[in-house]
Amino acid sequence: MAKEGGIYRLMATYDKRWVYVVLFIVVLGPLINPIGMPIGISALTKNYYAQLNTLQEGDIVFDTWNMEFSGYMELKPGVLATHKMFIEKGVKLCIAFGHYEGVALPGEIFKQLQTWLDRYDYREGEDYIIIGYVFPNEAAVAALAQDFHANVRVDWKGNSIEGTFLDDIQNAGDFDMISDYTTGLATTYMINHMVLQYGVPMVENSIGVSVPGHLANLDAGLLTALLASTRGGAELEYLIGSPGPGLKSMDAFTLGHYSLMIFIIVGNIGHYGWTRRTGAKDRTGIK
Amino acid sequence: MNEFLQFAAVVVGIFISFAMYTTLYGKPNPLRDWAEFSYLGAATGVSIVISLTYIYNTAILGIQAGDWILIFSIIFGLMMLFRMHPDYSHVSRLPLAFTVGTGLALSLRTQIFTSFIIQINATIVKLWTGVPLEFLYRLTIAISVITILTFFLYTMELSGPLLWTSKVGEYLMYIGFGGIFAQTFMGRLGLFVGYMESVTTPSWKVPYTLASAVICFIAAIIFDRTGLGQKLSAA
Amino acid sequence: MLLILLFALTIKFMGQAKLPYIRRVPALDAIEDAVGRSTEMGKPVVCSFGIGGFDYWTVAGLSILGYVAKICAETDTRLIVPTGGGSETYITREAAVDLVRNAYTAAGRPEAFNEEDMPFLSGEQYAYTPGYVGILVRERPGATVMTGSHYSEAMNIAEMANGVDSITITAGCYTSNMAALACASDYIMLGEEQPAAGAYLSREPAQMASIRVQDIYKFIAIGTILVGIVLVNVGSDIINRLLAT
Amino acid sequence: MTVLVVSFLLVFVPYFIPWGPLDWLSGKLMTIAAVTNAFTIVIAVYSQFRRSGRFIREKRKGWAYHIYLLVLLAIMTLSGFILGQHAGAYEWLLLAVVTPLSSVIYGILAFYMASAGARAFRARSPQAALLLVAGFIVLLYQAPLTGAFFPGIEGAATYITNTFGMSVSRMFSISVSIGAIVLGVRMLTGREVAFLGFTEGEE
Repeated sequence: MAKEGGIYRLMATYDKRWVYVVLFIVVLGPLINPIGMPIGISALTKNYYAQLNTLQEGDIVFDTWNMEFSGYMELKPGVLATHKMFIEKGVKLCIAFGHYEGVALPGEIFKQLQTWLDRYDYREGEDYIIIGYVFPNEAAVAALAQDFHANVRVDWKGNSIEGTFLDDIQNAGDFDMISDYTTGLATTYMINHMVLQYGVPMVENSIGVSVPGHLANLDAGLLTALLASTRGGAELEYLIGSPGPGLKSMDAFTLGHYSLMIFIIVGNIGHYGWTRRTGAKDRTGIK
Repeated sequence: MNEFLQFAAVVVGIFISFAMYTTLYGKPNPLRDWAEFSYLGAATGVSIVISLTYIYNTAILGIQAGDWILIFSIIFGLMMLFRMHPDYSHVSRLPLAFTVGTGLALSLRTQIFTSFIIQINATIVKLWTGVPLEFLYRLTIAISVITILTFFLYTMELSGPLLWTSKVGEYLMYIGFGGIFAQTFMGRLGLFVGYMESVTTPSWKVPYTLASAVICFIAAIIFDRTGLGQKLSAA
Repeated sequence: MLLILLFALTIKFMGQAKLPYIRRVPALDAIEDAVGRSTEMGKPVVCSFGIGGFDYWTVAGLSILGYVAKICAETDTRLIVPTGGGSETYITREAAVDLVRNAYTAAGRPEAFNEEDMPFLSGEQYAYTPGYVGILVRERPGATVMTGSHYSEAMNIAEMANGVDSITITAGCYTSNMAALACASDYIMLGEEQPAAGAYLSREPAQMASIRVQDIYKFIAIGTILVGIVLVNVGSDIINRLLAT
Repeated sequence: MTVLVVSFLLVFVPYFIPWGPLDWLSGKLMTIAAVTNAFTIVIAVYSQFRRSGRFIREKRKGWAYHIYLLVLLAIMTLSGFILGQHAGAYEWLLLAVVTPLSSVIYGILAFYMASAGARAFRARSPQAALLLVAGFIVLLYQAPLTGAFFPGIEGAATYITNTFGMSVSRMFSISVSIGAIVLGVRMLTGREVAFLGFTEGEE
């Protein structure tokens, strides 16, 4: 580093691809051989746990998987932990997808839950029904909220849903709770057309990106509980005492955050050591 | 689906993923384009199947179930298709107007309540509830919302008190952004970690993952150095 | 009731659409410079207007696109407009194509317009994204103007554009996105700045009037909050009850 | 244009006047609209075909990719209809291509966020400094390990996110909804029709 400016210059103007390399390493490393660092439990998650505990056996929950497969990757811990609670409580689930990739989810999710399904003898058709991809757009959501059976006649495999526990459902108001797992697809529409119109309590399982928005909704009383991202999922796993993917990925989480912070510190040193002295310009919108 | 096919799907999935990650290298290379076009093709295929299935399940079955009015949905839909022919594209205006109209109605009839009124209503709260922390929170929110709103007034010169509040608003907004950025980062990191978690469990996947990662990384470098990437890439 | 009132008010305000004053958004100058820069370097300009239907942002984005197209047409700079990304975008696409074509015709160079440079990258958001990024990587534009309703793909685009050293001007359309984009891009139009900019550029009465109306509503909102808070704290929740109706 | 207004009213009004038949009608209209929208995919695909077709015919750079694209598309669609969505090439491609790649394209944002943050979080101005401090605290809190050692951090972090952060998003949702309302009225009063392709301007 004989160049003028030396180490400071490097700190200010390193090739950002180094960030990528480091991030890859700190994430893959701990996943391949975990370290097992301790974690803290946030108030949000405690509330979520409490809300789910209000459910009684036989309650019907509208279980909307508003996620692509990508979103599932982040929500996985929360999804699994939540469903473990549902199964344990013997809650009836009406499962809907908010994205066509949904058809890939049940296989994946219920494979993960197999032991629990067997333990509580939880069966498709009796305890849970998958009505498939029913939310292509807002109109569809609104229509379904208004008249369930006019819009859902068969489940995702084409079997009629007559004569199941879904007969009790006329409109969205007949659900005891909406449990949503969202990457932000149909969720807003559901809040508009189900929560606002029929006042169904709705618990949200949100990817980190949508968390700020949903915090506002929570505060405004549109949501009753919020589980934030993988972190929340891991905490829930901790609360229900069944460690899963969430807790496993927490190390990677910690390191990922720390590495970004280190980069920020380095950047600032570089900024004072080089950028500020030479008046060179960082390329960013924050002037 | 038999064992081998599933296994193949997993391995191909892992490899194509890392092929896509070579985007990060920032230079054109065929691996990446291959991934891109695979996704384009497959995803479009999926959406065709899904949409038509939806049409079948809702409309066709509906009509068979005696919902004659749904016949219109088919008619409108077909009229929509006239867009493709420049001379007849005007035919598509009716269904277009119809869908836009309904869509508008749907979003408006609740938009006002969710976002506008409820959010305002939630801001109007008793500041002093006896709990100091609560007070702090509520006060901050009230001040922030108001000042930030003033920062986004456009049809008047910001001057006098407005100038002052908008400045404050701007600063508060940046604090907010700081927090939000961090949350967003957590989210994105969560996605990435989650995916990496899924390609490293069960542990038999690990070697394939590492192998693909290394291969794609080296390939990207080679393609860049030799200039082959430029030559072989799409467009 | 309240709703009807809102509507009546809006229409009334819209009626008296005398061109109001609109603050010039700083990012606009940035756009000119950026396009100018890429003209000098002989590089293309990439400008997109989002993946939404005809929502609030898209309309603004289209106005900005029109402006960029105008400059490009005059300065003979190649303009690339990636379109698609959503199930509704094929309509917006039509509008955009007309818009750009008109811009070139207005500049007296209709022959320079090339629809090939407005590729339709499928109606799938995550197929659109790599397509867009692909364009950036291959064409290495000198300026990237990303407006309209872009969602989670926005960061890919902004950061990659920065990576290929093109001046990046973006407009966020939801909060978490904006926070990130503010960091990633060279210049950003924060939320409301975008429609304001759109109106400023298009000089179209309807748009400018609506910016005006929105400001009036913001004032109403601020007023309501202030009054409400005061009242609540002297122990009357009249406003809340009023709003709750 | 008239159609637009009528269909708007038919769906809009029942929301406030709960009256059986009207409700039923609006419900049906919604379903119809939903289905009609589903048809638009055909157009999207059509223009995709046109574009690729041109590439292939004119043997442009990278035309081979487009052939590959169309073949894949064909396989996907046919298998999806003939064998159904839970079997054959459709399911395989879904598992092998679509789902992994959508995860990648989404998750890759982590990298972009990181590099952008590393670049932007530098105390070069009051605004940037505030951004830096706030962001840093929240990041610190979000690293699960920190929470276990200094639980105190949660207070500071939640204060930032739940007050400033929330006000910002609240402010935006307020102003956006205002915008949406105004735009809606604008469309209804026919000021945006040009965009909807009513360019000849009859109606």
